[in-house]
Amino acid sequence: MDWPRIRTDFPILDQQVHGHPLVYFDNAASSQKPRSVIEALVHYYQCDNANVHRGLHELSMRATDAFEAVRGKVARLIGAAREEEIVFTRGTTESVNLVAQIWAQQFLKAGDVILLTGMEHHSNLVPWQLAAKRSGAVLKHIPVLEDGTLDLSTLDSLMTEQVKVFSCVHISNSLGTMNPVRELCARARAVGAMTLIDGAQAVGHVPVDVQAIGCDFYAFSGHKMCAPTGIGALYGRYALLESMDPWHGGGEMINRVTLETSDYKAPPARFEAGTPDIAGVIGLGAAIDYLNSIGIAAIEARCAELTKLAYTRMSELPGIRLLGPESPRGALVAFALECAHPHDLVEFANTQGLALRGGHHCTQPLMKRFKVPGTSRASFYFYNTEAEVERMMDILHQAVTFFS
Amino acid sequence: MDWPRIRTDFPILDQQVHGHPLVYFDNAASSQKPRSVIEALVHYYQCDNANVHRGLHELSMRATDAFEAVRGKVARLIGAAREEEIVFTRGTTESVNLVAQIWAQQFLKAGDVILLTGMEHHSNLVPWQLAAKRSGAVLKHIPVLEDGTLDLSTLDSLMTEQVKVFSCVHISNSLGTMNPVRELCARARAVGAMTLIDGAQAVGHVPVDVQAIGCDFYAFSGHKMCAPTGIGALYGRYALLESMDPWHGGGEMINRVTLETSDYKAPPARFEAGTPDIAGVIGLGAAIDYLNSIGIAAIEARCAELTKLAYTRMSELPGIRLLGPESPRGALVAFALECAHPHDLVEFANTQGLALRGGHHCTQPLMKRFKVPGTSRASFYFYNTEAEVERMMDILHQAVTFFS
Amino acid sequence: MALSDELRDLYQQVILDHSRNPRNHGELTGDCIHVHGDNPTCGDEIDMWVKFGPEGQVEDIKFTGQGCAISQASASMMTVKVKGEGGAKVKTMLEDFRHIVLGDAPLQDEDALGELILLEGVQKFPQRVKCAMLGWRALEQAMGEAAHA
Amino acid sequence: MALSDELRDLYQQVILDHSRNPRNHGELTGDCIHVHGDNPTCGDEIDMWVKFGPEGQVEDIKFTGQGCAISQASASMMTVKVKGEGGAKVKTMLEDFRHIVLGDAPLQDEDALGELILLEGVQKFPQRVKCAMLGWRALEQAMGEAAHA
Ligand SMILES: Cc1ncc(COP(=O)(O)O)c(C=O)c1O
Ligand SMILES: Cc1ncc(COP(=O)(O)O)c(C=O)c1O
Repeated sequence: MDWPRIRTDFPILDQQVHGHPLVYFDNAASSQKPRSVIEALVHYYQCDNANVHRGLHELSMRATDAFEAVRGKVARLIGAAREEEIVFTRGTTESVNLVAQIWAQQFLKAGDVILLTGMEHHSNLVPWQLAAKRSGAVLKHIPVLEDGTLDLSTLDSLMTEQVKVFSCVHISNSLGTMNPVRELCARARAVGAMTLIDGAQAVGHVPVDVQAIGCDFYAFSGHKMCAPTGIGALYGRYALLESMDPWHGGGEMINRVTLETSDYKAPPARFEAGTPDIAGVIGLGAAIDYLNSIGIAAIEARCAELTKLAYTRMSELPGIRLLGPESPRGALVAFALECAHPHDLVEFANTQGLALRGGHHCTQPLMKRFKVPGTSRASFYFYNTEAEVERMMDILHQAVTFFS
Repeated sequence: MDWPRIRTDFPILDQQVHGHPLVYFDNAASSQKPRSVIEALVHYYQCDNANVHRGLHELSMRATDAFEAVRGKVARLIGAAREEEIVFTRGTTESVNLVAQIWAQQFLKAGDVILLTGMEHHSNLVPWQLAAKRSGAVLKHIPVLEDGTLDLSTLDSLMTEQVKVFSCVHISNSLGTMNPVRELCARARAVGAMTLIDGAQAVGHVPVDVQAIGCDFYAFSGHKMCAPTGIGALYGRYALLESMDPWHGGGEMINRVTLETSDYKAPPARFEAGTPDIAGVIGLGAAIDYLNSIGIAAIEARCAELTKLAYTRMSELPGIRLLGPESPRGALVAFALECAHPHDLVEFANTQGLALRGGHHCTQPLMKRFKVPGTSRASFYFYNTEAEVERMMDILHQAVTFFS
Repeated sequence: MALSDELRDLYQQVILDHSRNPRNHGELTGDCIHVHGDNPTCGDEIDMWVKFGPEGQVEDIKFTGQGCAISQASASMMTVKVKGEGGAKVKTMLEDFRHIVLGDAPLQDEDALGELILLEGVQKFPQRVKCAMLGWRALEQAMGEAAHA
Repeated sequence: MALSDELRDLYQQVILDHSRNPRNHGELTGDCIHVHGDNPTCGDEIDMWVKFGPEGQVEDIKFTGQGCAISQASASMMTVKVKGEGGAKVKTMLEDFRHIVLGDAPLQDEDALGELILLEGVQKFPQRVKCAMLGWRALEQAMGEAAHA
């Protein structure tokens, strides 16, 4: 694979920040966009823009065709059985909330157990806290071991018949941990629980096959996989989607409407009220085409290479503590320096052109678990380079000198 | 105002459809985008893209600053008292649903009345049907007179102390009717009702001042006012927003999170869980700048001119029925032809390069009220021209000949 | 300003004629099956009355409705062709008509459909397929109800 | 690869020294006011104990906490300067310190703040203002509670 050429597909990377070449290692927060995705947006707005689904005129038909074609692309990317299992949303957060509102409202009762893990992103924790409050269900959490993996020895006692929802993150954005989602979903299915996987860090990074995982729902965001901001998807097994009440009311999700009452379309339309983010969906399609042109397996291998290099080199730094298992891990390394608080370090790095993220990474309970106020995180994508990792090491060494 | 030059700001308009110059008269469904908005998106993705709010690095700070600056622009555009009264949403539909879910769930009781009108878009009807079902509240509707205006003589009997919610459309997308929202909100306030105005067809088309209107909430979509798809806003009086429970759980809407419970940020953050549509918001800001550079009053006058011409010329067509009041009216003319069903007419027009919309326009009850299966609609924006109106007239005359 | 060929194909004179003067228009009374069909997103509606014979043949058929030229003409042309035909033949016609508007397979019995073949212009207008099928779907429903009666 | 001047301004040696060796670190016991402050999005936390005199003067003050160098150094430097000062003067210092980090107004009493002026480097890093203010907001809260006690 010609990675240096691929890197040139990303115009944003070619810039100076504070007089230094930008090193963008905040990919787990949001990825950059290749030229082909930006061009897809421009093309849409310059040639085809119109509202979808309701129009019989040329632009509307073009927009509708381009929009609907993406559903199939998403379905194929994550191994869904049919494209009607893909509901477009703003991203992971909205996807989880849809399920935690609608499914939970219909099927959760007081005393039921919602089983999560101790490493969930706030977006897969707070919606369930709200659902628990509304339904009277009880939240439980699979604990996290010191090495950043789940304590699976607790499963026998935690995965009981009371568990009606099991949800966990596929790849942790704070630890890099890759959870055994297939095994966990099998255990959850065995007790009759509904399962939802938070794939924000997985789709577009590693091969994902929702049917092999055996989950009922799978949520992800486009902006972390080269697509525009504001678009993502919820995968749902069709039978489950079909069993669910509508979510938002409005145009496009109804069949017949009278002043008093309405009946609703079949999924996915039932859950897509109002004018969707048409350009966002088309951009998501372009991102999928782009990622496929490289190959998800090649992307995964490239990220693993960079991550391994970073992990090894960083572990040599004095006074550093690396969180999460050494391997397998997602494309990120989270760490704490004895001498510097994450915000001081990230500030320091920024003045050298290096974009790191510092803080709780939307996982406050996990920070408490590891007794750190926050961590610093370097996260990679396939367009990053070994030279950038070396540059980061220079900067980290400087920081250690500066703050010690 | 140099309207011909302004028209050249819209690259999409300069194209042939089926061998004829495109005449885009489907603006009420979605407007086109000026070059400056498209360029704002490109600039964002090529220079500044990063996740907002959580980053201390350069790109994240640039993205956050650009994103947050738009809140003030929106606030000024619609006359909000402070920018914290602006919640970014996907559009009108999501804005209405937020209120119909959260406000209604907290404050609506069985037997309360939700008062709407007979001309609401499904997006401002179905969410209230769902809220009524959940709460046991009762839906009532101000009837629509034959001329397409509201029957205000019914207000004395309808606007009672039982009314807890009053909501109506500012400018009807199906009739063009401009409702007296200020007077209606005053009546609703007098009985202690919460008020929400659906401004999908108003913002960016006529001057809007939420404080002068005196509404509690105001909803609109960016895509109908030159902004990208997938972005819009909900205005809410701050005291009301503050009194409301959170909506979606997730990143950015919380302060402190433990595994068991969380506390929530003040509005607007409370209602903006997860990564927002950053580029969409920035595009919305560019659209507001663009519209302001022309002037909303000038846009309103230009649209009124085009609409008046179209209305006058169309009323001369044999066998035509024009819906809604002659004036004042929004920038659209909806009509029924004796000789042709709307879908036949729109199909015919499309083969001549003319984009009309035909159908129920997401107002099925209103179609029933006027005893039509649907209507055809020509809707205008400031970049349309008199010559395009004349071209439409040619095509309509041909259609009458063809179908009679 | 010539009309496009596709548009002329879609709205052949015969089709426009059927839409303006639908055949078998009205209601049947007595022992017959009544079904209602619609395309909610279009607002097209149809009411259809069918009297089936003992062997399932279509002894009489009438309809009323409102909608676009394609939906009304297609229903009208259908009634002319199915009246008097046996159940098996009508089923084949239904399948063949679907092939006509979708253009997805060769016909089993081209002759049976006669001028209905003119509706193949719909192939170029995929969003009108459901208009052309409205009457046929109603007939299909009526046949289903007859079989279960 | 020179460090930027702005970064050197933000992390002056004095500031780094205070953050590594915070003054007045620890807890007060006995008759005093205890407040807790935090910046939840940063994870910065502070616990502060203040003993006020009968006229509202700060007789003693101590703190513990965790957080970035700016938040801890600012709190440490503050305790040094406010200890022994009267209530009115501390209020002015609080207002002036806010002006220092926001750069939004001239100071009323520059001398009183002494080396705290070094924190004006924060002006270039607006997202760090809340770090610099953490200790001061805790003190403000303690003064409020003392007034209502
Ligand atoms: C009056 C009115 N209300 C609501 C809507 C819904 O807006 P959106 O689809 O952008 O959510 C529209 C447009 O479709 C409209 O015209
Ligand atoms: C693991 C994980 N889950 C959920 C989210 C939330 O995604 P979004 O903010 O795109 O909704 C993120 C990213 O922020 C994440 O990393």
